[in-house]
Amino acid sequence: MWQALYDNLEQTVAVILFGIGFTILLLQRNLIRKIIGLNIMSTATYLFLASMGYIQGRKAPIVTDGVTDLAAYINPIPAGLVLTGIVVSVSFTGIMLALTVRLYRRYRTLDIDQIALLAKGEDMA
Amino acid sequence: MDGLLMIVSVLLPIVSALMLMRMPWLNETRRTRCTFVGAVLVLECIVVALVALEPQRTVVLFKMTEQLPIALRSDGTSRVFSIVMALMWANSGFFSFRYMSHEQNEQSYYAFYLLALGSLMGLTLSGTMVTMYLFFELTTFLSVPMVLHTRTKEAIAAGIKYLIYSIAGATMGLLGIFFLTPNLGSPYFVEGGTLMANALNIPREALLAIIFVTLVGFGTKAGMFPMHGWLPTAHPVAPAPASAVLSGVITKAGVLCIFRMLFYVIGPDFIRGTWVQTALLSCATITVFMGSMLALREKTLKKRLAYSSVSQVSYVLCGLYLLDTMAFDGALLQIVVHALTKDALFLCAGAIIFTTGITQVDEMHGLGKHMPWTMWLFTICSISLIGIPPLGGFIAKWYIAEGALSSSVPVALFNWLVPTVLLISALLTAGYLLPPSITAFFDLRTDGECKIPQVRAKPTMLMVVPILLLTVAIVVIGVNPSPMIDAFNRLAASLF
Amino acid sequence: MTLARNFPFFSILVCLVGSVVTSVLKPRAAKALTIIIAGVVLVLSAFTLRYALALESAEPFMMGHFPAPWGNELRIGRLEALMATGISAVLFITLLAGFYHMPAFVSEKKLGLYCIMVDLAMCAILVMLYTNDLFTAYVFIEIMTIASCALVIVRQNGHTLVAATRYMIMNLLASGLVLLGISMLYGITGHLLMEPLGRSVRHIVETGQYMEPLTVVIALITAGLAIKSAMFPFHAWAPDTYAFAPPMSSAILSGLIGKAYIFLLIKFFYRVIGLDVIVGTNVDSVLFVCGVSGMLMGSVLAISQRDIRRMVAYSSVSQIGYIYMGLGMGTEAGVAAALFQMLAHAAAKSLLFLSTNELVSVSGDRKRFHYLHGAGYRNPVAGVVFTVGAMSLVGIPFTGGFIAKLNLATAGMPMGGWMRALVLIALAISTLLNAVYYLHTVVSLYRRAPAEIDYPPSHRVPRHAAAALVISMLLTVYLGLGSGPIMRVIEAGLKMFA
Amino acid sequence: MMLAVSIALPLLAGALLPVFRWKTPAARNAYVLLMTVLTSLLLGWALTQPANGAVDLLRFTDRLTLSLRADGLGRLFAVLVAVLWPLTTLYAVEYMQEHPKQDSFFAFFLMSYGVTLGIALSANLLTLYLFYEMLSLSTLPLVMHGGSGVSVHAGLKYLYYSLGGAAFAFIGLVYLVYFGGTTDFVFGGLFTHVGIQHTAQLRLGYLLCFLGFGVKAALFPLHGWLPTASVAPTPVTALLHAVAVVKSGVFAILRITYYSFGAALLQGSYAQHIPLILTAFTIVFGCAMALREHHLKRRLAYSTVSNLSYILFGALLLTPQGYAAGLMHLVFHSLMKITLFLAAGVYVVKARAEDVRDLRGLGRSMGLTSGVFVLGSLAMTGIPPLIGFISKWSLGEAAVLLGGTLPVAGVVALLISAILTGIYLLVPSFTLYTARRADGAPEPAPLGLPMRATLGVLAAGVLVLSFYSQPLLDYLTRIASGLV
Repeated sequence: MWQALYDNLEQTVAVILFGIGFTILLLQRNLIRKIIGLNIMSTATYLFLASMGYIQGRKAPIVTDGVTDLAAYINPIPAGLVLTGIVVSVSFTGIMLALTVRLYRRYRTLDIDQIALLAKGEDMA
Repeated sequence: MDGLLMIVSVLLPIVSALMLMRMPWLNETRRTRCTFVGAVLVLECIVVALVALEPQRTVVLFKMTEQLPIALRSDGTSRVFSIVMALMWANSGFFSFRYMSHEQNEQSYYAFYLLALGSLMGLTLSGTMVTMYLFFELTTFLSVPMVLHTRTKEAIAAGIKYLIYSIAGATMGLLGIFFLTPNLGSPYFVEGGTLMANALNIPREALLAIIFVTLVGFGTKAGMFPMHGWLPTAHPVAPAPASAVLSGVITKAGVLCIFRMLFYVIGPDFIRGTWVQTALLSCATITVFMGSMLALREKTLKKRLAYSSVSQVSYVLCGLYLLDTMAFDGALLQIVVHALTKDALFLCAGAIIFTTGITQVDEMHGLGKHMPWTMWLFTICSISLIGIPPLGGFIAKWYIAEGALSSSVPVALFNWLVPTVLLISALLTAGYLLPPSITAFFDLRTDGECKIPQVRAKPTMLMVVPILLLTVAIVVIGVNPSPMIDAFNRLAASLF
Repeated sequence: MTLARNFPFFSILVCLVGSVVTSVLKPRAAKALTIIIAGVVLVLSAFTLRYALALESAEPFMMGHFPAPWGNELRIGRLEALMATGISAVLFITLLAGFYHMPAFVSEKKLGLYCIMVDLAMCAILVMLYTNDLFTAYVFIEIMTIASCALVIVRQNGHTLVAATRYMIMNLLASGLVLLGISMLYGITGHLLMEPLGRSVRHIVETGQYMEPLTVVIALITAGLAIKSAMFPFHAWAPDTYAFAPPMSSAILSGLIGKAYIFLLIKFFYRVIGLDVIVGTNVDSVLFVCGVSGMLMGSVLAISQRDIRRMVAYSSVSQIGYIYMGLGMGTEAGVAAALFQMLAHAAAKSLLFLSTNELVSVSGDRKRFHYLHGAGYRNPVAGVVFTVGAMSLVGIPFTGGFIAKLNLATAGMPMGGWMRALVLIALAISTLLNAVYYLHTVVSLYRRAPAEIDYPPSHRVPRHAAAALVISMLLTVYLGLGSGPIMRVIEAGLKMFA
Repeated sequence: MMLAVSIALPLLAGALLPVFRWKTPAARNAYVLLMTVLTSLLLGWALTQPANGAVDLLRFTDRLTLSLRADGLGRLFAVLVAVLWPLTTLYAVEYMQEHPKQDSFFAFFLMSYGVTLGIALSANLLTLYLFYEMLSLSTLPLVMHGGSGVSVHAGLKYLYYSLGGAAFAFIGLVYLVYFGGTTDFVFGGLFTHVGIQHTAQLRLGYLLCFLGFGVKAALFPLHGWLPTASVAPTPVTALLHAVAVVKSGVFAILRITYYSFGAALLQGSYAQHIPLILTAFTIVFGCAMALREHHLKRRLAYSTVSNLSYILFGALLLTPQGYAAGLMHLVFHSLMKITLFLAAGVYVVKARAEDVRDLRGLGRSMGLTSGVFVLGSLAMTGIPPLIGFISKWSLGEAAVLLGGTLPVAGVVALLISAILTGIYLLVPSFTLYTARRADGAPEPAPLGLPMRATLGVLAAGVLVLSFYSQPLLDYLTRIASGLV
């Protein structure tokens, strides 16, 4: 069991990280923390992907000193995916932060439930 | 065309009633109206007599559906009933010419009086169950207005009660008609019944039960227990002549329906000796007894007479349900006699009310001195009704009792029970019918002053003569019943 | 016409380019351009459909110059083309009818931004319909997420902010799941294109090795897409979002974007995993139960609403429930019925959101039913349109909704036992519930208006907007009358899928 | 094809009615009357053409089509409607004089005509179902025409009941599509061949269908909407809730019983017994409620509840006689009940007499109306030789011929209800004439020509049919034995 976990360490770590991120995202009520959780979650996925693509004893798929033999490099596709993923996550982190700032300006708090309450209050008014 | 007379006898009163309603010149004076009505009544009697003289025949008017013919039929039964009814009607009609001068809207009174006569004629002449049912309902609707005539609150209440009871009864009858029809040989009436007793499509017991319900239903009009509740309420509220025909004649409509069902559809043999006969007999006997008891307790004269009808009409039913030739004769005789007697009695009551406005029995002190004719006739009729020889009432009851003793009823008890009850009820009848005469003739008041009730109007011949005629008829029947008995025997022979 | 085989790609490209161009245009021009683009896309998709109907089998369309299994592909099949046509038609109508009252919700200078987002969303939808490649799908899921969030957030009030935040979080969570699923799938198969994926998945199933991870993958991706399309237990984010976003955005969100996700899910089931495997893993039964409970709960919640737009929002939860019930049957017929329901709902829902907005605005922006009395007289067009839309969702004959229900029911018949019973009874009850809240609303629209309320002078709807509303109404009715050919296309398309 | 036209004409005419800007009400009324009569004539002409097979208007799928056909039953219902509709429209013209929003009223009134014809002439269950739903919606505005809270509530109640019923009928429809392959109406049903498969499911399906359509037929547990709906203007109550709507429910049940699922499938199964019990109970229940009700129109509505079950009871005996008797009562009850309702409407609008007690003493001042009312009551009670008696007789006869516990119980129910009918209809009729008018009650306004004409024609119809109905009855028998 432990052996199995150890053998594919990255995946294990990735899954654990994902779990952590997930829980934070769900359970934390503070927006900033939620965002952090989100990032942890995506990072976990990237780690997972990268570990998929990695092949023992090969180099990153960047052509240096003219070696074009495929066998020299690791699988490039996951790397590409990770890159795309990172871009995406950056962008939505940005949006989330922007949202958070707006909300904070408006309600002077980061607690999502409280904000919801305040919003209802506005509606009544 | 043959049967034209029958149709005429039904339509004549109806048409003339419509004329009475629509044509103002008929109502310009009381005289013209009364002349018209009188003429119609006489004419009707003649037509009925002619119909009676015709040979027996059945005429199909039209068919609602193939299975539902509307037919008229004149035969022994119809003769007996139609003649009695027409005569009674004419009689009280003439009585009411004077009597009604006190009441409001005579026009509608006479109109409905004639309409009811028409429907009654239809009932007597009806040749199929459905026709009978039709005219039965019609009679109800057309006689209700007579009950409602005074338009007082109690009159309306009574009218509605009468209506509801009759509809209920009629529908109970309809139940039987429903279930009998598929088991009948022909939709028309046939002497001795047309029930195919050995090819029933429902269990025999079930059919018997249904028949019981049916006969009880038709018994409503005859005021038979348990459907008698309406009669004492409805009859007295009508004007005297109306109540006379109501309880003298229209009660016989119920009897007629039972008669037709019993002898022309089901056939006496089917129920002879079954529990149904027992049940019906006991109902009738109970009614006889109960009616007299209630009459005894009643202080208002007309109410008392109404209760007495309850009891008297059930004599007839008793006689019929015994399913015995002799009792049968008695029953028919009782039909005639009771019609005459009760008519006469009510007319007397009417005359008293008309003259003095007295309605209670114990206010009639010294009336004998004041209006001797009326009271004498009243007394004679009472005697007949009690059944003291040699008057008609006695003969009828005698035959019924005889029949009861000789008949083969399922429960032997009835051989004795019926006569006993008849006897008791006769005593009770004496108990409630003699006191008026006694108080009228022998002023029993201890204190000397003898107050003559004040007079509102003098009774004219037009009021006394009808009563006189009736009384004479009663006496004649009492003295010489044989021709009638023979006629009835012939009828019975064809039915049993 | 071989040119037509490029049209899907063109339509996507048009949207992308458009989104770039609009960013530098004046609001009015941007608005016009967006509408034009939508129109162009509609035309292109229509041609594509015509082209696809001629095809024997779906044909892949290579993007860039890497052949499978590396490069990423589009796929031109009847079903894709049909959905593309339907959705772009609805989108076009929505824009036409909805844009003119955007100023009420968006400040003038933000309108350009809004247009960009609409273009992006449009593009993302198209990609999701056409793509043949899971990762491309993922990327555009993210783009769609961001775009749609922007569509919500452009209206600047507290409610929208909160709603948007909720929406964002749920969606990101979902995309996280999807991404993880995809990468795990890649891990066990080493492919991202759908054909090779399908092959190797079939191989896995045959060998039986890696079955558990496969199950996990299915669960992850299904869950992700279910959350994004507001399937019942995960619907919490939807009502607020739909209720507080600008009406046009709500129309696009609930009418179209949700459908794109579901379509992707269907693709995933059919082309990647294979329906039999799905049935084997009982994921379908889960979806079925969720769908049925969604149908009922959605309606119940909708009944309890006092605000017309929230009511409409909740009703879409129940409508999505219908779709998932269809999917959950795990049969060809069921999926076909679900697809038709998608079309019917897309048409009806967008028109409901828009007409609702009209009715509310003639009632002084008060959404309580009490104020809506007589709105049907104050704005006749919107009144009639709303009525028809409502009828369609209730499932009154001669509208798309009825046919959808009929298809679902007939699809439910073959699966005997409790499932059949459940389908039929759920349909019956939810029909009744829908009737309760929708027709009640319709009735109150035509009730005599209370005297004491003063209504704003009813602004007249621009002719083109009115026309668009009427057209979309006719579309709904057409779905009810001419459903025969459409169903045939759907069935043929499903055949092509596998 | 003419059938389709005769359905489409009133629909279009109604839809277009608000479009024209009417100068005077008279013009509008003329238009409405013209269209109605035109439709009836068109229909009559279409029906005289030899009945060739079904006309497909629309194909949803290869086995689900929207198609029309005029077979015996369809003709019967269509003609019934086509005769009564113009009459009632004529009546409505006078009745509605005072009301607001007449345009919309007449628009929907016309459209309902088309929809009802659609129901009558539909060639398969799907088509029937479609028009059935349409009917619920097109009549809804008529029920709510009053616009008050009460009438809106009534309308919603009516709507929910109908749609709920339709939803369950829908299930039955699906069963039929799935097991029967088609929904076309074939006399004797689709499952006549021996050794029917899936009898259990089919019976269940039938039962669901029956209960579903039973809502409009106001069966006992589902009758609640009918009395409430009598807040509608009288022409609506008379025509729709005595003829069109409720009879459509009955008609639908006849269709599924004899033309879709088929008697062979149901004979002697629970799918026959449960409905029989329900109807028998409803017969008595309706009358009892009517007895308790003092609001005249509601009383009549309850009497409708009971009478509809007469028809169903007859039909559910699943014998030709029973079916024929049911049809007979279908026709006759429509005639009698519409007569009664219209008379009641006259009382409402001319003498402000909503309540049975208000009728007292109106007999003299409103001679014609009261005469018609009494005639109707007598017929309804089943006094021979009026039509009510004929149909009740045939019902009873059919039941007795069949024998067995339930039919006999049904006969008893019939008779009890006859008694009750007598009481709740004849007692008012008598108080019409006997009792005195309450002091201070308004003097009734005179009737206009339209109302007099309508009442007169209806009364004449009742009388004529009472004495000469043999051809009709023969036709019904031929329908019942599948000859036409």
